Amino acid sequence: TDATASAADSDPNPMKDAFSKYAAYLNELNEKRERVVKASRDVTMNSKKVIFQVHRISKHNKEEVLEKAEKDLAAVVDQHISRLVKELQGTDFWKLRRAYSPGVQEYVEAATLCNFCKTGALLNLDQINASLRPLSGPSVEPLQINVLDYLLGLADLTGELMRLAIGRISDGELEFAQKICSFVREIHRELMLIAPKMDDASDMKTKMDVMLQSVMKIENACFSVHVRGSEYIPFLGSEDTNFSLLGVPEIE
Amino acid sequence: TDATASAADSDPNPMKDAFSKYAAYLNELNEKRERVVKASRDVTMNSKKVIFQVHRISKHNKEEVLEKAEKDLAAVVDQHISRLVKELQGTDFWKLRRAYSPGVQEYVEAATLCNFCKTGALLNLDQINASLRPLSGPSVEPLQINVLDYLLGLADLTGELMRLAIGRISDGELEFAQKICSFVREIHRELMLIAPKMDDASDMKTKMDVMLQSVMKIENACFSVHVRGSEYIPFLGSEDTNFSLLGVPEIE
Amino acid sequence: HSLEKQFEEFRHQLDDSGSLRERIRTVASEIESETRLIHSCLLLIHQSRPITEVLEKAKGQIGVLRELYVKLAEIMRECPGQYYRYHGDWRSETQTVVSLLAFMHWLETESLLLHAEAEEKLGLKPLEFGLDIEDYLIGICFMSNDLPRYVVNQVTAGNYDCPRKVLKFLRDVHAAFRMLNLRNDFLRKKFDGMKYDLRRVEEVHYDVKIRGLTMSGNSTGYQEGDEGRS
Amino acid sequence: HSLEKQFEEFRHQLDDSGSLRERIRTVASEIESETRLIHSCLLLIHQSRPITEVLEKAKGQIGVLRELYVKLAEIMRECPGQYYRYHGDWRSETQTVVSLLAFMHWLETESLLLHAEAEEKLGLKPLEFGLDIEDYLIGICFMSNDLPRYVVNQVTAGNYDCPRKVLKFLRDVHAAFRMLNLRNDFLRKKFDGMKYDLRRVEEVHYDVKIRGLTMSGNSTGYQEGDEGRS
Amino acid sequence: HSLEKQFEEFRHQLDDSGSLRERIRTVASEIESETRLIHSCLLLIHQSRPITEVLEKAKGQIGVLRELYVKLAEIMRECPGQYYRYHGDWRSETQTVVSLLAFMHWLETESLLLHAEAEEKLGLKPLEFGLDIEDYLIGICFMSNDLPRYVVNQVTAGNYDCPRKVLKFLRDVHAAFRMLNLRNDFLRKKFDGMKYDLRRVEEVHYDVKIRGLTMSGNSTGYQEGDEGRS
Amino acid sequence: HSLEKQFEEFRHQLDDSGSLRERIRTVASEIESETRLIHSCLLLIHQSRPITEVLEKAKGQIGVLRELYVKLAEIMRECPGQYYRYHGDWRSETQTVVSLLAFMHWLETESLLLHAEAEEKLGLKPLEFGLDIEDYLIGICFMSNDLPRYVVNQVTAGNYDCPRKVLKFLRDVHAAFRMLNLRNDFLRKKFDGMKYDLRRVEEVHYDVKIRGLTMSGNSTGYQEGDEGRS
Amino acid sequence: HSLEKQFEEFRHQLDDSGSLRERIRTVASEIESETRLIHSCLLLIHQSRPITEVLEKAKGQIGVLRELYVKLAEIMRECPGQYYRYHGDWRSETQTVVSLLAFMHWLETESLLLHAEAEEKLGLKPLEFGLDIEDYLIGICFMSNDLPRYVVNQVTAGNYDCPRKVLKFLRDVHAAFRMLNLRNDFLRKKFDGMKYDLRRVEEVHYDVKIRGLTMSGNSTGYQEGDEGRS
Amino acid sequence: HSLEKQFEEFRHQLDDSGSLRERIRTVASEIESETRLIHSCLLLIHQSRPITEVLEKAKGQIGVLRELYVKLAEIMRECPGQYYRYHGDWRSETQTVVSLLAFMHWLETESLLLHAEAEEKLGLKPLEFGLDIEDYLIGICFMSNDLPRYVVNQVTAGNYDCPRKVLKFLRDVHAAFRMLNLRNDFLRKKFDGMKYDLRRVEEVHYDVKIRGLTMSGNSTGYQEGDEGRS
Ligand SMILES: [Mn+2]
Ligand SMILES: [Mn+2]
Repeated sequence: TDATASAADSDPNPMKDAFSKYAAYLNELNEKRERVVKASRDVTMNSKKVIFQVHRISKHNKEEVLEKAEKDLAAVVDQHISRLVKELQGTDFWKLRRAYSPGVQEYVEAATLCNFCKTGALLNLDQINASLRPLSGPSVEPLQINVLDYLLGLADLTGELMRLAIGRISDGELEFAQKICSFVREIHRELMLIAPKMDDASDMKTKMDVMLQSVMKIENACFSVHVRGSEYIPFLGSEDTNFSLLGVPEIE
Repeated sequence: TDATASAADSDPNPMKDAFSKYAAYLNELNEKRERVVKASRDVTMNSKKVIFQVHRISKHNKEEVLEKAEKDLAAVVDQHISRLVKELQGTDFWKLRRAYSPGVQEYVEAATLCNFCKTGALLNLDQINASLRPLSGPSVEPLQINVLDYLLGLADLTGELMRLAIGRISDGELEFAQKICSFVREIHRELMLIAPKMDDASDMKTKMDVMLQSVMKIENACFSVHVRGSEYIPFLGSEDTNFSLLGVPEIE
Repeated sequence: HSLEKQFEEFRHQLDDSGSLRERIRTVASEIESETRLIHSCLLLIHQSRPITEVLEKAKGQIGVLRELYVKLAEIMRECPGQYYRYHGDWRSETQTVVSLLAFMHWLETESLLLHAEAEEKLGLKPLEFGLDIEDYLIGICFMSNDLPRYVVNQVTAGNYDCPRKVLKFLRDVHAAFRMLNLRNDFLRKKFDGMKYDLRRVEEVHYDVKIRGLTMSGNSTGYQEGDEGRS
Repeated sequence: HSLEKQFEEFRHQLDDSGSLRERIRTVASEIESETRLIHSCLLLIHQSRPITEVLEKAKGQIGVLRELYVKLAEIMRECPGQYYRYHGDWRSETQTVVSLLAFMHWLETESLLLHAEAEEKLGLKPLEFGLDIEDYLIGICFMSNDLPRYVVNQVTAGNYDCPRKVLKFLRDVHAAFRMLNLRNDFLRKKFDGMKYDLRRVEEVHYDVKIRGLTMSGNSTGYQEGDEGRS
Repeated sequence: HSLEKQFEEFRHQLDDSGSLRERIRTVASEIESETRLIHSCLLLIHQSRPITEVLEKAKGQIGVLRELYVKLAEIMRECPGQYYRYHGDWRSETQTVVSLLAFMHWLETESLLLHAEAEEKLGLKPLEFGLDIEDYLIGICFMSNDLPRYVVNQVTAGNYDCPRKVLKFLRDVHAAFRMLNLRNDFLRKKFDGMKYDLRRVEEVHYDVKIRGLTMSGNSTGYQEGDEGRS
Repeated sequence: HSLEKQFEEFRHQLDDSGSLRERIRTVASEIESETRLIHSCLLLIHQSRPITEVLEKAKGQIGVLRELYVKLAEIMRECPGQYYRYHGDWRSETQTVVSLLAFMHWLETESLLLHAEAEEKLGLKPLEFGLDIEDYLIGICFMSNDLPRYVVNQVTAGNYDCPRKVLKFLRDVHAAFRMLNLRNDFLRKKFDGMKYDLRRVEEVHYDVKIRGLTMSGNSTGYQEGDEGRS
Repeated sequence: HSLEKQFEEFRHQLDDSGSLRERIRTVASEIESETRLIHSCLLLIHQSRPITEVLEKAKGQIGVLRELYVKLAEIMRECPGQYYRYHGDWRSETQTVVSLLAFMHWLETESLLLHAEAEEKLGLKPLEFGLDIEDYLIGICFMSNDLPRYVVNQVTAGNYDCPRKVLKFLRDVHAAFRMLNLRNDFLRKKFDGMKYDLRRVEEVHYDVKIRGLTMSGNSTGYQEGDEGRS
Repeated sequence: HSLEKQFEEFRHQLDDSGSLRERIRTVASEIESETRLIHSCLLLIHQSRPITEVLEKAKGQIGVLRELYVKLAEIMRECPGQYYRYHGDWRSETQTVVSLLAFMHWLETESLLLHAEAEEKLGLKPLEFGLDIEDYLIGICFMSNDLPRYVVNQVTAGNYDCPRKVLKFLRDVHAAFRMLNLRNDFLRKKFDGMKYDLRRVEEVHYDVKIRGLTMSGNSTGYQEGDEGRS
């Protein structure tokens, strides 16, 4: 560092040299942060599209809808998450977390939503991270989504699942709705134990409140279907009895 | 619209057709908004750099510092504002204003700051808009910064001028500081009359409060220099009397 | 002095746009009270007045609305390209207008009022002064919010076929909305609400069906309004 | 059940990171109270105690600080790559540490403590556990905030040469900072404050100069602290 | 000194209006706790206690309220023309009072308590110390908010004719309110809320109707309104 | 020097109360995480797990809580008369504890957990270290907030008699609270919220009742309203 | 129908008071923009324009203000006894008006504008439509807020006697305010802020005094503290 | 019924503690207004009135304060062990009281009012109803906040020796505070603020010193402390 400056000028100023270094560091950092923010916004926008795609599901088009959703999700990874991977190395994962966290959370939301619809199970963090590993290479560290972003994404997932459940009930898929209900309850119960341990617990706390609202919305919908379906109707007896759409367990 | 859909399918559904159009419209709009936001962020970041460049001014390097600042400012226009111009057409200027307004305001701040340092005068909105006209072309409408963004940028400018004034006093450029003081007072006075007429007056109201603080900071600095400089010192009389650095008007 | 001159000019411009906004707001508030009137007419449908009578009265007032929108369009012609600058001043009113028009349209035709049809009804011309698509969509959501109440009251009044029709309609509309990719904004929130309307209508439909209630048999009173249809 | 297993695992991880954070906070708060002690020593400089004496006492305590940072680095070695996850828990303490070290360094050498020198004094190793550059810079700003007070009290005590030296130093530092492009963040705000420190020092310098006050003549008392310098 | 004289006078005036306000607040808080008592009585209606019994007990306490309003009117007589200066200190209490009186009145007469009747019940005299119209209207809205709960509990208790009556009443009140041109204020907001009450009562009415529930069997009291059915 | 001596003494006292508070907070946070575990157990009730099973598991953990409160009481014994000085450090945790205990008690006995019973369950002794009455009352309000959800899920699981029982219970509790004269504070706000729980349970009860749903097995009463149909 | 008749009447009354309020607000907003113009004139005082010139221009515009207040008074004459009903619609504007008038009065006479004088300047008549005392007092506080800036700029312009005069004035005003028993309201908050103005003016006075700065021309007194130098 | 009995009892307890609090607040607000009076007296010191005169007047009013504290202590005797339950109701008033007493004490004796002395002046007995240490310390910080203003005004009035004395005093107090380990609470924040007072007094001291201002000439009173100079 000394060598460069002290050549011509009679003023070999170590402070000036040091500050040129600091300036370069700050410039690079800020520019990288900007690039990460932009990639994150793209991840967000396109993950949201995947989520909307999943909501287009109905009793009869399940396979094709999910197939498209998964393809789109893969595209998000290839086109946008890959940009994050390129930028983030070493300590950047935590240093720039605020810059990319919204995008990653939305991606977690989309990926777990797809997976639940397909398999009925929760897509694990390990599985997500494994799926991102191909983006890395010899000189590129793999992007490892951290527990916190995963959990925050999961918290939002319950909102989407609530929407899905209401829709499924309308479509007569009561069992599916019931399954969502149990699944969301389970997530809520698990997160309740974890929430106060998060790095930024206050964030999660508000999400927990919203989540409880979502759980109760599903429960109320299930209640309503059940109560209506349980009604004793003495003079029932017409042509079409496919009231499975309301999940009546064949009038007790 | 009808023709396309009714061909093959037995279900010529005008609603579905119409909603495909709405979907396409919304997709395009959201994507354009994203691109505009990104361009705006770049404009912001690079305009801020120009502002910092201007703050590197000192008594002796004025020309070169301003020259570089102007070059950088031109680069902001060429590289980033040009992207805005490409995106924004017709009603977009107002529809997407929230997406690009921060960038444009910061650019106004940078451009007017440069200009004031160079000419001591306020760069007009017309002048700025004229300077952006080359970016447009036969198929591209010119970007016309609107009065509101210009005025909001100007409001922020006074903060930068305050910093400049404090720096100039330290550097002994008292007249320059005095000039800034008058200039900022004038802007404050003019904006005070205009502020309540702005489209979103509440935004401007908080900026006005900050602006008054800036004016008073400059005034207090000038007061301090003046009072100190006016002090009667009977036994003064040493070698170097270059106390012009404190703007003493040769002891009254 | 150029600085003063510029601000002088700004003051004129802002005064102009201020008074423009004032005029817009006046029209918007006229639209709003006209809308209240129409809404007030339409509310009678919940009290089992014959549909044709209700519709006729309500449709009679659309002319006034149309004129107000023409007036708005004229004002906006003074500031070309600034539609979206002042948009906020008539958005929510227009959303309500769309919801009412769409409801009336459904009552008449049992189909969804399309965006272009809504523009036409209001005398709007897309290129000059059109109906913002998001406003249209929000208006449709608002309409959906009123359907459960309509269905409940119709069934109470003995119109047992109503739930089936409304259900079909609402399912189609909901399906159409699902084609859209929305941001986390007001429209999305409203669209989320539509799911609940759909469910409520289904429930009523179920209530009616499970009891084998049909128009033919035991219903008597409230049939007057049905002649105009089919 | 894999869902439960995963959450079970998360709970462990979060518990681990929670207890890690607990340990970090303990060290950080020890750093904080150690810093208060050093600060307390250095405050005596404002009461005209001889610089060498003050410095000696303060420097004696740096060892403790150094050990605490070693401890912190050891903790962080358990979670490589997560420096910035826990950074917030020691940032503000470290900024104060830098400001004190830089002030002591100035007293000794009349030059700015550089980033690498600060790391060295604290026994930090850039690759493992370094000193964040923004923390360093903020620390320097904090130091600048203390200089006006120092100058005022030194002059009061008859040390009339002090303003000149501090002024030169602060001007250099300020010029160096101007090379940076900052965001609208905490650092920028602190840097803005430095301008006022500079001005205040200039004013004192002016006060002294205009009165022709020099060390030679009428000052008597407080010279003891100057021998250590030369 | 004129400045001092002026402030001396101000002190007296401010002290006076301060102690006046103190007295007003004392009465207002007595009104508030009396209101709580009445409310507490009325709540028993939800637990299917006979209306007459509930009403009798509640009405017994109106006398106290009346006395408190007379007291308030007396205080205000000391500062003619300043009714609206202190209005804020008893508004919300009075709104609750109106809501309770109107609910009791409905229970007794199945009609709306009119403004003049409310004044009379409270012993207010329009010209001296009247009941502000907006307070009256807000009180009516508050009463409306309690009706859905009342209807639900009555039906649960087997009083199947209740929804029809309440619905008719609420529709009339709602229609009357729609005649007003309300500003965008608290009253408007409360009125906008009334439509949810209406909707809920309609739903309960629907529930009863679709199930063909009638009073026939073991219910006794509530039959008067049933002739109209068949 | 008396000034120094005084501050020396202050230092000791502040250090003592600081470390006391530290210990209290540690215990309070242990209480908090223990409470979360119990709450997590109890949540299984919504998934239709048998009550006895759920209760058993939850009750197994009360022992831990009890020990923690004993620990707290021991700490407080060191500073007699200062219960309310540190009260804020365990209040909100204790309120949650009460809400869980009261819910469990209701599940077991269908009656309200009394203040003395709560103290007993936690091993508290009124004279030394009791349960603050307001904390107890707030805890009861918290419990009330959980009941609507419980009732909804029980009905879904086919337990049609649940709403009636809960409603009776909640009405009793609500009536009891109304006897208190509450200040405008947190407790009052929580109590005011209780009426929404009551209303919701009433609505669930209504939904069950209007459909004539009964427990297939042991249910008996309830049929009164059904004769009128057919 | 008595219910309808009542609401018909209400509609008239609400419409009347609505349009009255509309008119009041129009005048209030005219007062506001007139006030801005005057304020803008007065700001020139900080740029060292001669006081007489500035004052003359500003005073020229008071006539307009006066007319607006006459207009307001006329409107209020239509609804006797309701001054305080609409008071909120012109309060804050009037407070600013008072602050400007009081500042101008101080510039002219170096004394406080009294309440009666303010009323006179605005053409208000105490019995019909007076100036509310609290508004007057708040206006005086606002004026006080502007004095530090004025003093600073006057000294910069070489007017060294200004701080002494302003300080005396502000002390008198502050002492007068202290005679009042203020409630914990907006006025109290504003008055509490006045002490910062006082402190700042004291500091400016101190800065001038300690340097022995005097008016070259007509200044006389002030030297007492200076003999000690030499 | 045990539930009712329990709540009956609660009502008594809550009513009791409510009325107790009411009484405490009444006394606290009397303390507050008495404090305003004393403060008002003391403010004259800034206007250069002779210290003895100011002090005499202020001290005359301490008796009233003392009586109020005796009253408070009597009330608290009714609820032993609950000092800290109601502490919040008189804290901030007491802190102000301490600040005034300490300021007066400094004026008289140029030494710090000790905690025990403060208790004595207020007639408090440590074991029954003492002065909370933190309140005492916060009061001292408040006193410190007033010293810069005092010093500025004294110098303006020609009392050039004042800064030196105050500086010495404030440095001692500041040093004493630094011995304490403060938590991150209100007291810490107030103490952190004390350094600004210290800095300001140092600056005034500097201003006086650099100009060589001394008491020599027409000043009379304040000479005692000057021998040390030369
Ligand atoms: Mn989402
Ligand atoms: Mn800026």
